[in-house]
Amino acid sequence: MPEMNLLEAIRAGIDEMMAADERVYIIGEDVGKRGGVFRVTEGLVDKYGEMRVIDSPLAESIIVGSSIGAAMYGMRPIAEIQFADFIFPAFNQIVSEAARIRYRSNGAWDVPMVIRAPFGGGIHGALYHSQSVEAFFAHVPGLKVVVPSTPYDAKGLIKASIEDPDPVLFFEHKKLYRLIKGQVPEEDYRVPIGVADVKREGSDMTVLSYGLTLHQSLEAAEQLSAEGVEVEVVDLRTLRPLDKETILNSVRKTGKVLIAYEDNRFLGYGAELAAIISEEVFEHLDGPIMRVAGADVPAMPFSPPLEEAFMPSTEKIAAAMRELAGY
Amino acid sequence: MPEMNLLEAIRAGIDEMMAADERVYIIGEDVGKRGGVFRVTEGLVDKYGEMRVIDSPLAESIIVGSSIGAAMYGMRPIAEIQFADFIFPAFNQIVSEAARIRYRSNGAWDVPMVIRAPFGGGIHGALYHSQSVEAFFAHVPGLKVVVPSTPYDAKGLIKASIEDPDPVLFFEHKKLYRLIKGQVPEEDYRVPIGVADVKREGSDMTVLSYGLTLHQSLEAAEQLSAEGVEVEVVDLRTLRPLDKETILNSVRKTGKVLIAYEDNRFLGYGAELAAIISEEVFEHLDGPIMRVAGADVPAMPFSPPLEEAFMPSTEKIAAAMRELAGY
Amino acid sequence: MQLERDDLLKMYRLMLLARLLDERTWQLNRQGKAPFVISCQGHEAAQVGAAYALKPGKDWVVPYYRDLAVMLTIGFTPLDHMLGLLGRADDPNSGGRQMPSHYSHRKLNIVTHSSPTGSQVPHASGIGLAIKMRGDDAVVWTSFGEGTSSQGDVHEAMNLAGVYNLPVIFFCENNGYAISVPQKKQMGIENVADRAAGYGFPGVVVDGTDVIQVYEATAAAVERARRGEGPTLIEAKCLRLTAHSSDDNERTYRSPDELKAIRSQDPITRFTDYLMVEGILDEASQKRIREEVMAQINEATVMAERAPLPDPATLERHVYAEHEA
Amino acid sequence: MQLERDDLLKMYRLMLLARLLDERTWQLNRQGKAPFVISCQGHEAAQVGAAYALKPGKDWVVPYYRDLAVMLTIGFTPLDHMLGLLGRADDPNSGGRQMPSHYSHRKLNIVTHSSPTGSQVPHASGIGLAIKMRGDDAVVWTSFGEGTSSQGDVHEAMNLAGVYNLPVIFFCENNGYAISVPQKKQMGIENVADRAAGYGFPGVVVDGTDVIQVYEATAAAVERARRGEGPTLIEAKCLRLTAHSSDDNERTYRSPDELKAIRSQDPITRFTDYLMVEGILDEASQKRIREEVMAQINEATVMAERAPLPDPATLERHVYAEHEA
Ligand SMILES: Cc1ncc(C[n+]2csc(CCOP(=O)(O)OP(=O)(O)O)c2C)c(N)n1
Ligand SMILES: Cc1ncc(C[n+]2csc(CCOP(=O)(O)OP(=O)(O)O)c2C)c(N)n1
Ligand SMILES: [Mg+2]
Ligand SMILES: [Mg+2]
Repeated sequence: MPEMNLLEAIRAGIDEMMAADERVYIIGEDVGKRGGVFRVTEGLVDKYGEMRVIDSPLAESIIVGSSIGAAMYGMRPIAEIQFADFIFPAFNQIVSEAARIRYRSNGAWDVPMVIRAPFGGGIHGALYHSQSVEAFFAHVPGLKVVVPSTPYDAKGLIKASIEDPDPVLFFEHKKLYRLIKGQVPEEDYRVPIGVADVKREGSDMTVLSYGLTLHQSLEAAEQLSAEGVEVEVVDLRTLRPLDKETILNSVRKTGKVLIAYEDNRFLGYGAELAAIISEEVFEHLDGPIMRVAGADVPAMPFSPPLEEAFMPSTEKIAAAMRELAGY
Repeated sequence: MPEMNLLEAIRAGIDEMMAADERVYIIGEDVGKRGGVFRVTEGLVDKYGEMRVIDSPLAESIIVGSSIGAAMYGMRPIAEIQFADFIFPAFNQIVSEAARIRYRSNGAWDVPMVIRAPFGGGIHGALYHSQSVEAFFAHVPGLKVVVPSTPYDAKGLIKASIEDPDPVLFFEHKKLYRLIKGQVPEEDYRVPIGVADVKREGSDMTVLSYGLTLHQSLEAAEQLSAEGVEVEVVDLRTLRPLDKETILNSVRKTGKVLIAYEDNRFLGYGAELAAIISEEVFEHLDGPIMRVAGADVPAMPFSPPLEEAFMPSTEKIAAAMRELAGY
Repeated sequence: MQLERDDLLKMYRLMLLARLLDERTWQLNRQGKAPFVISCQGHEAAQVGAAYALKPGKDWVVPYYRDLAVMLTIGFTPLDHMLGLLGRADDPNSGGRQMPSHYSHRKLNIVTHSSPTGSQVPHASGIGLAIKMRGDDAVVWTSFGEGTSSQGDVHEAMNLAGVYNLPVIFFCENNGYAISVPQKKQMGIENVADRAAGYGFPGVVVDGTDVIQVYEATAAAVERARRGEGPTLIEAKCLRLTAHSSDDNERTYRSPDELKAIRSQDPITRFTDYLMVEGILDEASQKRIREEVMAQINEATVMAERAPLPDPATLERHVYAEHEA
Repeated sequence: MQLERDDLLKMYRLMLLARLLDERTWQLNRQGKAPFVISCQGHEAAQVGAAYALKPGKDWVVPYYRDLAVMLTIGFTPLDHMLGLLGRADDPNSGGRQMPSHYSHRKLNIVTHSSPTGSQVPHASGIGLAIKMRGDDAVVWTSFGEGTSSQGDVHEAMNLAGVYNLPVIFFCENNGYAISVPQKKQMGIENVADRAAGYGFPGVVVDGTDVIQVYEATAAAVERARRGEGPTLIEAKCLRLTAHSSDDNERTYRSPDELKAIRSQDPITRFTDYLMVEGILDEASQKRIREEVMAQINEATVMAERAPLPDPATLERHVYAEHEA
């Protein structure tokens, strides 16, 4: 079984789907010869040609809007937004159009497309190359939102996303692209959308996370284990539709919850997790639902001391775990 | 003290600010001769002329984007988005620009502007003339989000918003425009941004709401009172920055919380309220934090039976109150 | 294709059907039966002329809310329209979910559209791209008002079509107003069609009250697109003979003189006169067609009023694909 | 204003300063001191020519990330630039918050801009609107790349300026690439300037390697705007002499031949040759200016490297106005 990093796993998944299905194509800025600014689509234009790996004009609304049209025609577009921060010009197309076409046509039309975008910080990307944008989209019925955090999951989830009959937002933490390596089978497989994964079992508390903070949580859990506290770490993998059962079962077992995410705290994704838990398994809770999240400032600054102050980290998460363990 | 409806109160507030400050102007679709499709700006073009009540081109991004530029130049724009549903083409200008200009310039530049938009349903407006969009913006540091629910508050808040040195999203529930009447003083006054208001006192549970569901909650509270349950109803009035103290104090007193909002439940504004409460006053809670909210479908349909099925109502809220009272 | 006598009569019938059906919707609105009406009155010649140049079920149509006459020309029935107007369960557009006149018909390749103006235009370019990728013979036609041409999406869509020479016909129905905002507050130019030069394809202005002229311009654009030569922007100068919608009061911004003047340019009167002069129509045939059309409309009204409303239990259906693997 | 000998020498010095300062930033990048560099190399003539036609501190400037030479012409110092490059607390753009080359200087009327391309252009139209409302004498100048001209915001901004004849100069720096995407995949036309006709104002193409030509075109546009006659779109054909940024590898999409060919059109060489031929510059003065400029750059580098980084305790400042009533 070959070892791959996150980025290579995503590329392999896309490549296999393009080879298998002529309807699949890629559109985005610099996805062709340049292979994408992070190189996720490297080499694909040579294999599939310029009409299946399309260097789009610099305009996100048409990247998404044209993909919606093509998907309604029967194609399976993979739209790349160069950085998640640049998805906002396409917000209307995603939220008013892609998300609602099935619903508003009473099921007559569908939009089977994937929108891929690298998100997240810690790479000196400053306010506009570091953001987490998943909360905006996870709020929207009609969209699916996927965030893979390991190479195995990434390949299985990108293939499932491309096949999915509904629009999928596929967010890739850019700091994980080359950081995280893992075994990825050569055989064809899928990781289903809508299923969370317990990445580490534990009985003393539940940590819910995804993306970079998931890996920080796993590291922090090791520290806590050395201190005698066993932390269960759940990788959400899909933010919408949410796998409520896996989460609620874990909370029923541990009675304590910490939610870790990099986005701004206020109304970030973790807010909904806290709301569901405090509504549905209130009687199992042995302590407050805690959150470690990004600061409530517009976005993380460039200069290293400020960036560091913004970002969640293994240390910040471990500190919160210790506090929660005290209840 | 004259009686006014919500719409007239907003108009009066804008009118007084325009008379007092030459820098204040209005820009939006049909705001001139037509007086806005809901008539909020009726008569103002005759009073202040076409260069202070500007009928913009049909393009929301330039309505907001030009207002940002003018605000940086020293003006005080009031941008009207005809329906909140049409704010998404301006999403990038609001979230990437207006919200971040102060922060990214380290305080050198500011964007004192108001974006007004009618929101909410129950008026046969279907998917694109009924939405609640406040959660998208309440998530964004750098923005302020205001939702007035009575004529008195509306006038005081619109004046405070126009004077505010930061960008304010001002959402007006369109079903309340003519439904809700109240006394509005002629003297100059403000209702400060960031301060919630206990609209009804009670000791048995706290209801947190704003907009149409606030009025439904007040009605439901009357029903419950007849049944011997005293409900405290808090009108949030400002969603960002949130008046945490008023809310937490109420919860400390009652020990039970119901959150009512019309937006889609999942990651709607109520999620953050639940998260804050379950983190900060967990030990005061005597029961689950409950929510009554809009259905998790893309947006409310046109046909009356479907619209009604979507919308929260006095009955649905009263039913939830009864359930919560049972804990 | 050269228009034959029969074609002209068909076009006449379609224009009349659109007009009379549209008038019926206003009646139902005044009776409190239809909460919302938006009209094609004054655009019938432009719409029938354009749609008549398309192959129904083969070509793709990405319309906007004013396009009732386009729909009827492509194959929509008066009952289809009425079911949407009254929000009935069998409304083919949306099962009563969307506001009236938000068209969709999968089998006819009429693509579902929404309310935010201009957001449909990128879909048309995407369909054009897909047609080109697949090597299909279809073309895609999309429409929007002159006010909507101010939206960034319209620019982005035309730009993409220009880069790849996509088989798209952009059809701007210019009636001089976006609700109350007159064209001179919308743009610094006379003709939206002039923008096509900025995207590298032809722009044509036609008289939108002249059904034959619109047909010919559209037919030429369709042929051009089918030959693989790329898009065309057609601007049809239309009239808005009614208020913007049943929620509007146009007297706040249009003078009585103006309202009177536009009446004299009614495209239906114009075409009727032409057909009479050419001897294609006479008093008797005119009367007969009108009666047939009215009978259709009456029947559609009765059937739609009797049709059931959606079951509230269906509220949560079709958010995502059902019966997934 | 007629350009005097002194003006030409000033312009020369500014172009050289921009070039050498830019080269220094790449050195710092290679040394691992500057994580990100984006360049003005190849745009210096266009930028100095344009900015020289503005009145610093009176006119408004809404630039984009490639505009180092514009900044220096308006009054930015090399130290100002270096502080931003290294993310220092005293960076005048943002106090180290934004990426390098995201310019802002309130006192110089240089408006803060962001990374999403094109989102600054509506701000310029808004400033133009405010100037007109106030009856001020200023003009506003804004810039963007040819790739960015595909964005809807650019269309909406030019359209508004056309409706109200706003005093805005839209300056498109066309270097033929948007990162790796060549112009022919960006638009179906040769000249972005042709779009101006679609908004009702003039569009002009200039040779962006000819500083005098750019100055003259911009000066004419500025005068037109000050007279209240409205906007102009100027397209300067530039060269991108470097990779898009320090994160790019242009060899993946530009051939060695192309990279060689553009070197021969270097705007600095061109202007140097011109000044030598005209007798305005000689070997000695050239050497002296270069030494003075290098001294400035060296000093700026040293000072910036010594300057403190921001205090992490300031992370939460300036989200909202401080010390509110
Ligand atoms: C994005 C958006 N903004 C505003 C509206 C409200 N609105 C509906 S129709 C309309 C005017 C459209 O004018 P035009 O494009 O000229 O088309 P017409 O109705 O004249 O045919 C407006 C402003 C909308 N539907 N969508
Ligand atoms: C909205 C948005 N999308 C994508 C990017 C990434 N990006 C940064 S610069 C650039 C190319 C810009 O090209 P052009 O406008 O021609 O300017 P140039 O860099 O060539 O001067 C791209 C795609 C961005 N910054 N913003
Ligand atoms: Mg119109
Ligand atoms: Mg370029």
